[in-house]
Amino acid sequence: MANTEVFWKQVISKVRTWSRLNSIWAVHFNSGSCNGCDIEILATLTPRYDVERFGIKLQGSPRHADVLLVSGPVTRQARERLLRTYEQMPEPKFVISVGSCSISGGVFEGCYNVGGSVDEVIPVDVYIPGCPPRPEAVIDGIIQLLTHLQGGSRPTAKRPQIVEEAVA
Amino acid sequence: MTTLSALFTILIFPAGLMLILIGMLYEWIDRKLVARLQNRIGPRWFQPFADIVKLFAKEQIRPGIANLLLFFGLPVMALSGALTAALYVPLMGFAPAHSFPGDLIVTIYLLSLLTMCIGLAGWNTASRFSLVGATRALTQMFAYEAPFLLALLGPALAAASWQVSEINTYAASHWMILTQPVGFIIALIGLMGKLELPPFDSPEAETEIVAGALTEYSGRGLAIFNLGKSVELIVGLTLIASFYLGGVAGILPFLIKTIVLLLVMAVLQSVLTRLRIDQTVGIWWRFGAILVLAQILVMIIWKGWLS
Amino acid sequence: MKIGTMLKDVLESFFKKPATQIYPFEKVNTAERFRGKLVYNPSVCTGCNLCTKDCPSNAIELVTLDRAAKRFVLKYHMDRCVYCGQCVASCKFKCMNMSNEDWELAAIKKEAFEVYYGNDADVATFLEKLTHPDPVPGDGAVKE
Amino acid sequence: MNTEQLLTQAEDLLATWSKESTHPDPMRLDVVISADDLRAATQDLHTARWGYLSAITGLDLGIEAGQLEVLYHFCSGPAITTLRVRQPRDGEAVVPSIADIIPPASFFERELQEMLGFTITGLNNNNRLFLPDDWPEGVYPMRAEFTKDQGAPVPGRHADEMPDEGLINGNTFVVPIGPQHPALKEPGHFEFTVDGEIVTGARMRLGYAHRGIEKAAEARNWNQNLYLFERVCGICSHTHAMAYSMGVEKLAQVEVPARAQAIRELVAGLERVHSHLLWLGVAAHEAGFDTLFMYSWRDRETVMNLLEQITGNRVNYSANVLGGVKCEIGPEQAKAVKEGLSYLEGRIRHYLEVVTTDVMFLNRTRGIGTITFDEAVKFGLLGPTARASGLVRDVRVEAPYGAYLMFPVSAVTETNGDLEARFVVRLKELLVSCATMNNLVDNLPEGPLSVRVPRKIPAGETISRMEAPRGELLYYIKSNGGESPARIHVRTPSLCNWVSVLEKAVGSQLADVPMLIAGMDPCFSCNDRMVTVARPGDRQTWSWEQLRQHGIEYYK
Repeated sequence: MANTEVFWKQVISKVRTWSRLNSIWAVHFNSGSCNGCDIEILATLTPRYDVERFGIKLQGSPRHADVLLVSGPVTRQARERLLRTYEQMPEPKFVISVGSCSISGGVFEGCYNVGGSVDEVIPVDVYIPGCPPRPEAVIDGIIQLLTHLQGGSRPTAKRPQIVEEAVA
Repeated sequence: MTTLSALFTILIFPAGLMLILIGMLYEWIDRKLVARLQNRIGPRWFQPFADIVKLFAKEQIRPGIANLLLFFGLPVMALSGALTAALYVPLMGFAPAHSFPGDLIVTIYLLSLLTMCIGLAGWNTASRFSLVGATRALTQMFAYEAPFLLALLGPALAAASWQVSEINTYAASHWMILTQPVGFIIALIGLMGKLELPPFDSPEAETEIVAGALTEYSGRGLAIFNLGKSVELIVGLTLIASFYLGGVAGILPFLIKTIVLLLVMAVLQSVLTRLRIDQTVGIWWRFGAILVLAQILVMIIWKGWLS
Repeated sequence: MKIGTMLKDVLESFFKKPATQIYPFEKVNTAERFRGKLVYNPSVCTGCNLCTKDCPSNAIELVTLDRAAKRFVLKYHMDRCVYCGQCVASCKFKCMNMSNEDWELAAIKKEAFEVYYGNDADVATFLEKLTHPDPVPGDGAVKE
Repeated sequence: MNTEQLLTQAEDLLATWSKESTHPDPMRLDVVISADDLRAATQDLHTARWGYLSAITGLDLGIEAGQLEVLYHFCSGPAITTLRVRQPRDGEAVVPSIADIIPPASFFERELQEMLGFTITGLNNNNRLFLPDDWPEGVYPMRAEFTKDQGAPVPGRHADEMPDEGLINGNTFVVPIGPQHPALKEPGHFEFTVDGEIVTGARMRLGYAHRGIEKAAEARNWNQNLYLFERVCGICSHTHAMAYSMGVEKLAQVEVPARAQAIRELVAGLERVHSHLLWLGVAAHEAGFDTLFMYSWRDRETVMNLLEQITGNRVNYSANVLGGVKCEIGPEQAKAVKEGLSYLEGRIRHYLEVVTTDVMFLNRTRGIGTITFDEAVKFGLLGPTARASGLVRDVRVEAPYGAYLMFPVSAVTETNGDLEARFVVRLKELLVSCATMNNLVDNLPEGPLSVRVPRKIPAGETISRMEAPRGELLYYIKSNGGESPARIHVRTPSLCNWVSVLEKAVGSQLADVPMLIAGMDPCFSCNDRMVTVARPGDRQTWSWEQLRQHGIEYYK
């Protein structure tokens, strides 16, 4: 009896991973970027690159999204809003940090209103360097996330504290 | 109709599970056609299926101030409304699972039950976007509901019966799209309004009010609402195909006619800009209602003299 | 005043092949001048450090182990680099270049962005020096 | 009226107040006046209709000089008159506000107040302009002695406090279009008080993209700054780099070869095509016409390929080097440019026809957000948004720079000033620049690509004005003769166009608001410096007319 139950568990988890790999809904947050990366992210929807063939759709609300595409060095005003957007997304959620200045502050390293990189604020799964990365490089980043997920979904590093504590 | 075969038709073959799968397939055809018209490749055939399964596997966040019963009950009510509407409609060319005189009115009421549920869900989750989305969904419903019903009454008058299956058999011999072209156009555009496809998608205008009434839904609730929408797409298409395009005799004519209708709707979707809510209501009441009333008048006069 | 002015475009593209390049399955040939990942050739370098001074996001650090024997190690931070090509323009000896094939640089972990250029012996000694610095200071200008 | 006559006319106008007036270069007139005569001098220039206030720059002349200085730049055609006011550094640096004479000055003055610690008397809105709300009082970033840790956040306060007016008060409630919203591809926070579908009040907070670039520029050498200023905004990056490098070349008295200037104009033209096609797609997407978004961005890929072939990158091209250009235009690049432009010209004519005849699209654009000619002058609008209302503001025509003398461009204007006119102006402008680029590629002047510029730029200050795709861009560059600049002030075009959006949003439909925002082609990161935050002190109930009047007054 036991192994049929285990069998069913495997089937369900396989179907679940399959559906997560083939239907990715992304939401885009610009935390102070120069909008170079944002237009390349938007360009991936257009006919020449068309990410809808992978099942990737850009959604408006973080509620409907699985992947958060963050671009830009987190400025101080955008920091709390980035945390709040990340908190609004339902589990399982992943973060892709697009562009050199979201990984390490890039050219704006050391500016007084810039907090530096995104992974100081929220846990990041895939980093895409480039200023801005080509639309194909953004697609390559998403594919890296998919292959990374192929081996079962990574345990999401739960954010212990909620927004108010983190900000205070 | 033994209860077993009735249960089978309701739960499995033409109405229940099969309808949901075909509904998802039709939603894929719609997205693929719109993508192809926009010169892109578009999603793969199992895309809506993957979306729904993924949404079921996601966490459902419940807003604090939303009333629990309504929050979980409304999606189920919406889907069941759409599914029961499918019982009276000749799906896949088979005879409808159940039909009685006057079931046309019940079908149309059940179809608009879904929009009411979306409106209520938007009000219940009380986020500012869903409030605006809910008011827009309900305002738009008042706009297209009457002309859509009247457009379907045209063929009912011609077939002198309010039973869908009878109108279907009557339509097999006379192609009513030729005799009542205005009614056909109003019915098709009314269906686009009901499904909130562009140019009537201001209740869920992504760039104004994020996702309209469903902004706060995620996971299962969103999946069930999307299922309800795709089932409604199928039911609406079958209704118009069986009334205006010469009845739906078997599977093949059903498929051809509904997919041709879907193609026309996809072209309309990709060629027209979204209308503001006041413009939609204006167009429906100024042009929609008057044209369809004229059509009905013509029908009455024609029926009065001839028979 | 016409309705559906995009109808011709839409119907045309319905019958012709979509304008999508199926990226991962079909190789994309980027322009010959495209600035991808930095490539460094230590044999021509003289260690003048003009490139590290001019880099707007200090993404390159040059370590000279032995100036005469041209033993240099270049530490290249791919995540800080903004791919502007100023180092290529500033270098008088043409030892810097930006490849136009290598631009798929996404990575799961940030450590993948620390790249060391130089012949492997130098890189090995440099890394080994990094891990446990020698007690005796002043052996070669290890500039961190 | 050529430049000399303009300058002498300005000099006579200001004769009574000017303590000392000099001509640093043939195009500019500097007039030193005292703070109390400032209002009278501005009033005279304004009544005589001498040009428009282009920018207000604040300078910290250093701790030993003990002086702060404010420069009011008035531009009329190629001539620039600068009123200079000096104030003590440690004591009270008080300058009267001129916002009631020239409305857009209120934003520049609040930038002064926040960045250098001036107290502007008579300014009605003293809220934070770009700095976060938890910025400590009394710390001014552009002062010489400022370091990054002085600006540490004050505990217990949030970075962007937008007082929440509550979900519903009466039958109006607030719809936030926040930093994360599908209509905005960049962070900005708008709050529209909505009564049903009609917008009754509008508030806006930007500054989310404020990175503090001007302060960082003082810590980098001249070469590094070129790439820092290129990333102020991703879409008009070449114009920023061109304005910066032309300013530095003017300071270093270096003659840039004609071929380099022509290539700069070519890349600027290609950038204008890419920026306007991008805007056409985004504006159509906000109107709900996704097909036009998909098609215009598909055609934009042709121009992106050209830019990639010529400069080596699709966005942030880094084509400029101090003293010239890095990228050579060979015969095959020229052929590719001509082919690409001929294809694009056909497509742009088709889009022009779509935008002016498609009934459904005209429902969303004709007669919406109409700005009359004198409203445009009152708001101090710039670029295509101004030209759509008939106000000719185009630096390439008024004050031609670089290669625009050899390959001139004609200004395109419309008159009715509504959203449709803004679409038409931008698309017609593209046709004009396509024609100019074709002519430019045919007879590209011969010569070297760049000239050596010394690493230390000689002391001095200069103003370089460029026409970015969104309007006039002004760079004020001051050097003390060192390896890095003393002060660089950037005034970007979108900063002046914001008032018109708020002004027109009040009274329009909620569904039209994203279109109004898109109508001026906002570049948030360009003007990472603009916020108007309302602090509603008292709670009275106002009639509709009062509220509208307050809205106009408040956001002047």
